[in-house]
Amino acid sequence: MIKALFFGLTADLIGSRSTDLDLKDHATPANVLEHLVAAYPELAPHRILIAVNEEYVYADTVLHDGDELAFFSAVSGG
Amino acid sequence: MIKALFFGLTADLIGSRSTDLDLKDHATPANVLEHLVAAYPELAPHRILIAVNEEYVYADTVLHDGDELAFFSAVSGG
Amino acid sequence: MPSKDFFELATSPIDITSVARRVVPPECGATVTLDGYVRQFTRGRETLHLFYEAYEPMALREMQKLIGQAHKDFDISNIGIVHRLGRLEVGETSVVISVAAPHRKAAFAACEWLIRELKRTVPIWKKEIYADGEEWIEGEKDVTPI
Amino acid sequence: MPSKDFFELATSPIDITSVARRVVPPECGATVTLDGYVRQFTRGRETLHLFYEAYEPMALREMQKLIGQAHKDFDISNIGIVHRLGRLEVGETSVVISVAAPHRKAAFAACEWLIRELKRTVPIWKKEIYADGEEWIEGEKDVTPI
Repeated sequence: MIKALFFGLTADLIGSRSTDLDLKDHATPANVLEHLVAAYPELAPHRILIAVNEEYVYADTVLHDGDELAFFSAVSGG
Repeated sequence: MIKALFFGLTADLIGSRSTDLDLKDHATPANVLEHLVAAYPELAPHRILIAVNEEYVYADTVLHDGDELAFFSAVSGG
Repeated sequence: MPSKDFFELATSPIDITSVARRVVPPECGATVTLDGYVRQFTRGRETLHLFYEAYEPMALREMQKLIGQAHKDFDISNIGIVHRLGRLEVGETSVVISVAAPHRKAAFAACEWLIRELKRTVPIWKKEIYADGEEWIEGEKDVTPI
Repeated sequence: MPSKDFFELATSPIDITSVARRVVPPECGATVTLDGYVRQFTRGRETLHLFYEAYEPMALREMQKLIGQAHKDFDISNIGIVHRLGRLEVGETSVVISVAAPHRKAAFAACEWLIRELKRTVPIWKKEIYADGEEWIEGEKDVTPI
């Protein structure tokens, strides 16, 4: 099981701030994002950044049980 | 008659903050400084900047009656 | 000398002076500070207020990484970064970055680098609230994982 | 929009925040601030306190000239310069220069230029008072009359 977090725009578009996911072996953030975009097509036009365990990762990183996955739009602090 | 002002180090070395001078025609700050250094040899090792009427000038600028002349060491504000 | 670096997320108003003063080591004579604040007008549209949200633990980690990298790349003494979260009114300070260094030039360069990188990498998002709606602002830049 | 530039000589403590805030125009989002302060140690020698003296009317003219030149050379909105005079204790702020600009880059460049030129041209002198004596500091640079 892994936890997926959403922030800002992604949280608003998905209507949730987190969800628990049961994933197949070798699942990647890209797989999860594909499902999310299918379920919430409003995400499609946005560039979505990905973090695992509070670190930026490439979309094809393999996920492990217990990981904290996060999806969010390009940051705009400052 | 012109007024000469001294600041900081120059005021301390001369022991005065200002003096009134009667100058010959065509006198320049260089002439005045020459007299000052002769009278106060402690000035000799220091780089002395010159202003007339609150503007930096070259040492050979011709002085005019009523001018405010100032001598001071290289500035160190900030 | 113990490091005086710090990085914080704040939910109450930020005082620029106190940030600038906390980075001061006794042998440095100058601090460069960047402060960002809520603009009243953006592209001609009036902002009523702003709302900042963060992925807080990751934001703090990314701020700490920026500080570590800045110490490698610039000859500086101390860095302080404070970013405000939650609702901000027009004119309030959203971010302060202060850098103290033995020589000014490095402080200017490091401060400029830090704000650029903070805007690119630290997971904080800004929502603009206008008279006629609101909008999450999306950054322009991508982040390449290390 | 009226200019919010200002240049002052102060004999009481300077608050960095209030200087940084006074230069803010409603359409700019960032201010860069340089602040200088009294170092405890200079080349290993301990300073007890400092004393700053100015040729006041000329110092204000030179500050005004720097502001005029900065507006010609950099795309900036407002500039504030405040220099303290008289006796300053260790840690007190001697000078604050704040620059607001539509784009950060110009604010950083202008602020760095302003402090460099202020130290070279504005007739203010610093006396360091040590445990075992005192010394007027002489600047390193010359000024070429225009």
